[in-house]
Parts: sequence; C-alpha cells; structure tokens
Amino acid sequence: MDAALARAWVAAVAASVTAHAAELTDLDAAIGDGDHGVNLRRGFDAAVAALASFEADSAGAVLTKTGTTLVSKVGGASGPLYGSFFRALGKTLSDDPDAFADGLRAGLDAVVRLGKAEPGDKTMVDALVPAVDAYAAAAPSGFAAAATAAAGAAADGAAATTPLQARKGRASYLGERSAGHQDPGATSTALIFAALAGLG
Amino acid sequence: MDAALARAWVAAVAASVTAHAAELTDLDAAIGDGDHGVNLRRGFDAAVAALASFEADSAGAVLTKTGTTLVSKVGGASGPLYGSFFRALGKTLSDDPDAFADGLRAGLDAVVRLGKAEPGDKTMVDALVPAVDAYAAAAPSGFAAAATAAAGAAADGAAATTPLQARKGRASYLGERSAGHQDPGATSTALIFAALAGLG
Amino acid sequence: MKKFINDPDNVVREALAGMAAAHPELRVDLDEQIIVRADAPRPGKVGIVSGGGSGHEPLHGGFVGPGMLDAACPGEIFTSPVPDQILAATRAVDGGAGVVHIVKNYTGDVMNFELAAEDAETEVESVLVDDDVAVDGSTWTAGRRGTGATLLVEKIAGALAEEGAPLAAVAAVARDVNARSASFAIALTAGTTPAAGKPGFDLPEDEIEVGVGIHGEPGRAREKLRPARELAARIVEPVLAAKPLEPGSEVIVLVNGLGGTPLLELYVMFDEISRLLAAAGVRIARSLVGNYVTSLDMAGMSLTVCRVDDELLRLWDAPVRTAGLRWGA
Amino acid sequence: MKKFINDPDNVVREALAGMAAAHPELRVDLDEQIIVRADAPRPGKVGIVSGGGSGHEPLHGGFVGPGMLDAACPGEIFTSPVPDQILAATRAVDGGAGVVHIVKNYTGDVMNFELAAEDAETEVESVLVDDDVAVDGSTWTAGRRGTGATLLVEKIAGALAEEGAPLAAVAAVARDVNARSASFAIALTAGTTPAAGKPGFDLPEDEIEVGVGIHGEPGRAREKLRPARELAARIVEPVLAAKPLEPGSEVIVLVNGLGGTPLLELYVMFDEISRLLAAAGVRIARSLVGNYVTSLDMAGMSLTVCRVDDELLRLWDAPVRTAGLRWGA
Ligand SMILES: Nc1ncnc2c1ncn2[C@@H]1O[C@H](COP(=O)(O)OP(=O)(O)O)[C@@H](O)[C@H]1O
Ligand SMILES: Nc1ncnc2c1ncn2[C@@H]1O[C@H](COP(=O)(O)OP(=O)(O)O)[C@@H](O)[C@H]1O
Ligand SMILES: [Mg+2]
Ligand SMILES: [Mg+2]
Ligand SMILES: [Mg+2]
Ligand SMILES: [Mg+2]
Repeated sequence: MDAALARAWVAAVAASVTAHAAELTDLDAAIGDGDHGVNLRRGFDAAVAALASFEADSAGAVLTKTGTTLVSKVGGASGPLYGSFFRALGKTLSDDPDAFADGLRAGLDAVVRLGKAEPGDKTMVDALVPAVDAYAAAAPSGFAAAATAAAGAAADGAAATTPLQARKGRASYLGERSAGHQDPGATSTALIFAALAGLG
Repeated sequence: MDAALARAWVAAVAASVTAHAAELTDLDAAIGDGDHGVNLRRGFDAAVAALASFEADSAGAVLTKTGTTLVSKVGGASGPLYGSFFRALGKTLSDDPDAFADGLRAGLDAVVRLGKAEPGDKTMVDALVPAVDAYAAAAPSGFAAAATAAAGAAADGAAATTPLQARKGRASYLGERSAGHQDPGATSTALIFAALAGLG
Repeated sequence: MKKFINDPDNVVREALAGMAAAHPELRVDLDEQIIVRADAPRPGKVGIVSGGGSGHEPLHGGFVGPGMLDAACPGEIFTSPVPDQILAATRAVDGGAGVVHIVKNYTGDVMNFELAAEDAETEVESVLVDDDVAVDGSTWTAGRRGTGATLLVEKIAGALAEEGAPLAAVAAVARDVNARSASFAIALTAGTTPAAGKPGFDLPEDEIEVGVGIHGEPGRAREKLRPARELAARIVEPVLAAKPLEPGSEVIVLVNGLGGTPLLELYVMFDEISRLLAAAGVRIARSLVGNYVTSLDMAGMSLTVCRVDDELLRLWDAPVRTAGLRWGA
Repeated sequence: MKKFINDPDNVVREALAGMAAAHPELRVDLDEQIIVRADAPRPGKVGIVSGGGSGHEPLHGGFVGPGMLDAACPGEIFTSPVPDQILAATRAVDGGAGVVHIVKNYTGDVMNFELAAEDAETEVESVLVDDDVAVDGSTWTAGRRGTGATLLVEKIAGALAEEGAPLAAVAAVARDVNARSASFAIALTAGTTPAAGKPGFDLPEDEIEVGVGIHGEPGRAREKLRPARELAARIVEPVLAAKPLEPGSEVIVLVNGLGGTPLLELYVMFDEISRLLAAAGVRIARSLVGNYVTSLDMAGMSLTVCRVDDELLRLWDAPVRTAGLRWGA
C-alpha cells in the first residue's frame, strides 16, 4: 500500500461513516449510548483534515497519523480501539509497506490488548478477527481479492453479532437484552473493510 | 334557609365540584394553572367533613363555618374569594335567617372587596353578579323560583365569559389568548347556584 | 403521567416529610405545613416568611436557613398557601422585631397573605415581587408575576435581617431589589402537575411558548423554536427594554432552569446571554446558573437581571446556609 | 428535539464557554477542553482529576474547586474524554505530589485514562468507581458502572488531598469510599442527546426502566410504573443486598435526580427511602437530595448509599467550594 491509497482509504471511511452515521447511532442507541456514528464521523473527519496538511510519502505514516488523530479526537471506547488499530497497522507498514496482512494482524492485536475482548463478546473484534483472517488467507491472490474477502468476512462477522449477548462495552450492561441487536462497533468495522475493498 | 338546607347545599356543591373536577381543571389548564377543580374538591370535601362534627342549628353558622373552612383549606385565588363569600353570607343569615338575597349580596360584596374584579373582567364575578341580581329579582316568588333564576343567570354569566379577555387572575397573563375559553371560576359559581336550585 | 409519587393529593405533604428527614437542621411542621429555621424565633431579629404554591422547588423551602428565609409555607402544587399556614409561619419566626412577608404577585398569594397579615399578632410588612416583564403591569392584568427575582429578594433581605436591621429597612431593601429586577422566560415543553396528570398544554416539536410564568400556564405568544443564540436575544431584549441599563451598570444575573432543562443547556444560554450583556456594556458582577425557581418538570429557562450597587453586592455575598443556596457558611 | 443549543456538535464547547463566563473563579481552557481550579497547581498538593462524557452536569466540571477536584476534562456528550485532555488536566494540576485520576468504570473512560496515564510526566494513581449494583461485576460484563458514588469519592478524596495527604492515602480513601458505596437507578423516561435528536428509547406511559445507567441506555429490565413507596423498595433492596449493612451502620445517602425529575419528587422518594433504611436499622448520618449526577433530561432517580465512619464523615463535612457543591466556604 502506498500513501495515496492509504489516504484514499481514510477518505473513503470518512465518507462511509458520515453516510452511515445515523445507522450506527441508532444501533448504539439500542444497546449503548447512541453516539457511535457521531464519534466516528468526528474522528475520521478530523483524520482527513489532519492528513490534508500532513506531508507523508508512505502509507505507514498516513495510517499512523490517522490512528493518532482518532485517539485524540474520538474518545469513548471506539476512539482508543480504532486509534490503536490504525497506529499499529501504520507502524507495521512503516517497517514494510507490503506487510498489509501483518499490519492488520498487528492492529487486531492492539485492539485485543487494549480492550481485552474475545470473539463472541459482541464487539468490533467479532468483525475484525474474520476480516483479518480472510485477508491473510486471500493475500496470495493480491490486494483487491484479499480486501474483498476481508470485507465480506467483516460484514458476516458483524451480522453474526446480532444474536449474541454482549460481554464487553456498554452493551454488556443490558445482559440478555443486548441479544437481537447488531453491534455498532462490528458494523463500523465492516464499513472500514468495505471501504478498503472499494479501493481495489 | 335553615341549618339542614344549608348543609344539604354544601353537600350538593361538594358532590358537584367532585363530579366536575376534571372539567374545572381543564378549563383552568387552558388559561390558568390547572388546579381549580382540585382546589374546590379539596375545599368542599373539607367543609363537609368540618360540618359533620359541627353542631349548629342555623344556616348562618353552617355557612360561616363553610366559609372559614374554605379559607383554611383551598388556597389560591378561589379559596379566599369563595371563603369570604360564604362567610359574609353566613354572617348575614346569622342576623336574619330569611335575608338570603341580602346574604348573597353581602357575599358578592366581599368577593369584590377582596378581589377587586369588575363585571367583564372574566372572573367568578361575571357569574356571581347576575346570579345575585336574579335571585333578588325573583325572591318575591319564593326560594325555589329565586334559586332557579339565579342558577340560570349564573350559567349564562359563566357562558358569557368565553369571548372575554381576562383582566384579573392568572388568565390575565395570557392577554388576548385568554379569549375563547370559559372562565373556570365563573363555571364553578354556576355549579354552586345549580346546587342551590337543586335543593328546591 | 410518570412521576415518583404515591397519591397526587399527598405529594406536598410527603415531600415535606422528605425535607424533614433530609434536613435535620430545619424544623418541619407537617401539621401546620411549614418549614422553619431551627433557631427561630431569634429575639430582636426581623423574621422573613415566604411561601407560595409548591412545584417551584427549591423555592421556597430550600431557601430557609441562616442568611435567607426564617420560614416557608408551601401551598398545594401551584396553589398559594392558606392564611393558617402563613399565620403559623409568622408566629414561628416572630422575634419581636416584626415579620416581612415576601409575596409573589399572584392574586391567590396576595389575598391569602393579606388575610394572614390582618390576623397576625405582630407587625407585618408585605413585599410584593413582580419582576416578570412578559406581563405588562397595566390595569388590564393582575400585574406582573413574581418569578426569578424572588430568589434575589429573599437572599438580600435575608442577609440584611441577619445583620439585625429593623423591619422597615429589611422591607425597603426587598422592595428595592424587586424594583431593580426584570425577568423573562421561555418554555420548550409544558410541565405536568400530579393532579392534572397531563402536560398543561401541548406544543408541537418545533414550537415554544414565550413569556411563560412558573405555573404551567401558556405564555404570551407561541413562536418557532430557534437556536440558543436567537432565543437568548429574544429573552434579553424585553428584559433590557423593561429596565434599561446604562453602560457600566453592574448586575446579578440568574439563568434559571424551569426544571426539565439540563444544566448543560443552561450554560449554553449563559454563554449567549453574557455576550449580549457585554455588548450592551453591562458588567455581570455575580451570576447563578441552575434550577432555582422551577415549574415542576417544564423544559425551559428564565433570565433575571438585577442592577446592583456595592451594598446590594455585599448583602448578596453574605453567608447563606440553606438546602438550595449556600455559601460562606 | 427541543433544546437550548446552537449546533449539536458545539454544545459541549459552548457550555464550557458558559461555565467560564459564569465562574471567574475557575480557569476554563477552551482549547484543551478542561476546567481547572484557579490556583492549580498547588505545590505539594496531590492533584485530583476526573472527567468523563458530558451530559452529567454538574458532574464533573461543577465539582472543581477547593476541597474537591483540581480539574475536570469533559468529553463529548456521553463520550469519554480523549487522552490529550486528560494529559492537559494532569499537567495543569501537578504540584509535584502526584495526581489521582478518578475514573468511572466504562470501557471508553478506562482506556482513555489509561492511555493518558501512560504518557503522564508525573506519578498517577487511577481510581476506578464502580458502584452501580444493577450490573453484576462478573466476567460477563464490562463490570459495574460508575454512577452516583463518584460524587462521594470526589468529595472525600478532595478533602483529604486539600489537607496535604500523600498520593497513596488520597487514592486509598477514594477506593475505600467506592468500596463502601452501592447505587441503583430507575428511569421514567429516556433522555435525548443533541446528536441523536430523539429519546434513547421509547417507554410506554405505564412502564419504567429499572437498573439504568447515566448514558441514556436502557436498563436491566422494563417494569410497570408503581407508586413511589414501591419504587423506593425496588431501589433499596438491591443496594442493601449488594452491600449488606449491619443495624446501627451510619451512611451517607444521595438521592440523585437524573435531570428531568422535579426536586419535589426526589423528596418524596427520600421520605420513602429514609423510612426503609430506618426499618433496616441504618442511620442516615448525612444526605444529599438533588440533581448531581445526571443523564441529560432523563426523568428518573438513583440512590447511592455509602457506609461511613467518623473519619469519612469528617472529610465529607470539610469545606468545599465548587459550582455544584458548596459548604463551609
Ligand atoms: N472492550 C472492547 N473491546 C473491543 N471493542 C469494544 C470494547 N468495548 C466496546 N467496544 C466496541 O465499541 C463500540 C462502541 O463504541 P462507541 O459507541 O463509539 O463508544 P462508547 O461505548 O464509549 O460510547 C461497541 O459497539 C463495540 O463494538
Ligand atoms: N381578582 C379576582 N376576583 C374575582 N375572581 C377571581 C379573581 N382572580 C381570580 N378569580 C377567579 O378565580 C379563578 C381561579 O381559581 P383557582 O384556579 O382556584 O385559583 P388560582 O388562580 O390561584 O390557581 C378564576 O377562574 C377566576 O374566576
Ligand atoms: Mg457509544
Ligand atoms: Mg388555578
Ligand atoms: Mg393555583
Ligand atoms: Mg459514548
């Protein structure tokens, strides 16, 4: 991945979370506090703005900056988590611009280290794990195919959170009542990978 | 008027304001603060209770006690006004049990002295004045006929408040917006005279 | 209607019992239905009594204590107290120096306090509070309503009485504060009285009532909902029109919630209002932002502006120790 | 949605500007988005920083001042602050004796404070507040939420820090207060965030949410609306079950409104709750009734009970001078 593609990805995510802000917020209102859409829109808009005045010629630098901006602007649970994800991904790419699969894995690890969620806890991890796995599996077929596979896996992972009872984040406070709603963070993870696939 | 008839009147008013409490409250909510029905129900229930343990053999004593109880239990604008009305009426009857027309006039005077409303101000005075006048005019035909005349005049007077703009009480705060609603106090005055007519 | 109540008819009594339990430093008489400062009557001190309908908490019961009221007599919800209560409160605080009645200008309050004053065994000075400039004071109305300025009148008169000033002086400063004050309120929603069980009026999602009082009644006009900036201008304008302030004037500003509006929004309004006052050359010497003179759960706010001098500021700053207002003690 | 706002995205910033205008005794930094005690940092004094999403006012900004917090960092509405804010606040109050972070136990708050603590240039002790017993603390959840006890933790830790106690002692007393506290809340209606523009959930006229938090989320269960007496029992029972109190125990009781409930109703609830506690042999040593830890305009209330000893009571009674809580000063 090069700097231009990384910028395009961040811009595409920003457009997507803006377009889906109401949907994300509604999902979060059902089992959380109704701010996920606003949080991500604020964060990715800030990332796009930060990148506009940021001279960087590598995807690693672009995505690290994106992560740092998310940490500084989002707050809540998703800010540090997505921020750490992009920071870890960026750092990996700074070392090796072609190690996108490894970068995604590093991002996932950072999310799990910070948030301590396991698959099945009804969080963004439920979309992130299958997406990272699918990307790695399809990586030999090239970026476009791998991104498409990851997007599909993330969407499936997000959809699969619906019946689950949450064990992490605000939704866990609802106990059994959290079942029957799709997790907002898993849903935004699916949007992030859909944006990646859209670049191909 | 004797003590029994006075007691019957107060009981009939209590029953009537209870039956019409919601209506009075709705009228008051439209141009006041929505408590007129509750106020009068509380007051006349208290009067009935007070009279139950009150040994009195004259209408004057019964109605004075009624007035005193209303002053002590109602509060708001209607408490002192109706309280003064019944106290003045009772006092007149204590001097002369047959001076019912004079007693009503004394009651009206007390209301005007305290509240300083004039006819046309959209208050209970708009029902009270025609009722007292009608009673006096029909008094020669006997109590039943006079009470019936008074009740009709009070009802007409109450209805006639609808188009008026209030100049006294809470409804005056609404300015022109008070027009188009019947005054709650004039309405309860009509109930009081209807109860009187019902005794005949 | 959704409320934390047992029976609409008992709300006031039960809330009083709650005040008694929560504030051992007060003397709450459930039979007389009055709230009295524990050390009343204080010999030689002018007693200050206020009261009015309930539903405006913390006004008045929350303002009983050293430096403010000696007693409060809460009536039923939005219904003035009865003369018996007022008399009982007057007796309870009569330290031989006379008693000031602080009466919000509503027909019912005025008449009930008048009847009580007639029967009082001590000298009583009645002070009318009528600061709400939404209502004109012409003979076409019952006169201006008493709203937010009541807090200022009670605080400042209470401070002077605490210092041992005589009856006439305490009444005079109370009247002075009222004369220097102007208020105006906006409602976004109606409040719900327990007895009525439904909101006092219906408002569409994009409309507000302008020039409302504190008894759930509709206001002077129905207007469109607008951004905070424009609503602040809508509210500052009639206040300054009623009591023009010369540039350089010092004021106390009360941005008061009507009960259902979050503090966050009151601070947004304070931000706007302070800019408008600054633009008019007015200096905010002191301010208070919060729910002080409420109308049950009405969403809305009122602005009260009171022009002060050094002496009034000194009295405002004097210690006060009540459930609803406390500083310096 | 009817609110006194200009733009949902600017509410927090504009409210901060309002706080700055209303409280010249505070230092409000609009760029860093923090509220700091005017005299911070105080050399040798442990700094106390708290923060969290906005929408809970007066928590936390209203609790900044002598005897309580040194700084608060308000996040967006219901969104924890970001590490930059927390770091800026930590720096602003660092008097060389270390800084305590008082963190309500929410995933977002915990992570953001953690990131800030990692980068802090001073010693930081993080204290988690998790008093809401509606949520069980098992591994099946993110743990108990931090709600009403936050006020008690901030007040008592603030008092000890004011006396010059060292970092470990201040953190220890804060943790102790949290461990001694239990809270439980009921909502009658949902609140409305400016961004969402509509209530967080719909509730029929005869239903309530039981076991809610302070972020507009639904509670543990939906139940029928009942009289205050039964709701009080519903709320006292889980609190006493979670923190059993021996007869004779002394407690501080906070009956806290969630923003849209009139004070009158909170006192009705206090009446009922105080009876239930008395029946359990518990003595209410101190109490607080009002809107302190709110959830925007949610109608509802929470109960917090904290078992105290003489030392904690002494610290509770110590002077505090903040916009939202003030006594003895
Ligand atoms: N411990 C966690 N690990 C991973 N993801 C989490 C965790 N806690 C919450 N999340 C994710 O964060 C999302 C909520 O984000 P957001 O609404 O922005 O923050 P907040 O919950 O603080 O309001 C959830 O839907 C969930 O996917
Ligand atoms: N000055 C007055 N003179 C005569 N009647 C009045 C006056 N002011 C108010 N009223 C009557 O009182 C009625 C309202 O009574 P009520 O609702 O019980 O008291 P409040 O207005 O204090 O809530 C009005 O409808 C009106 O008829
Ligand atoms: Mg959220
Ligand atoms: Mg009325
Ligand atoms: Mg009334
Ligand atoms: Mg949030």
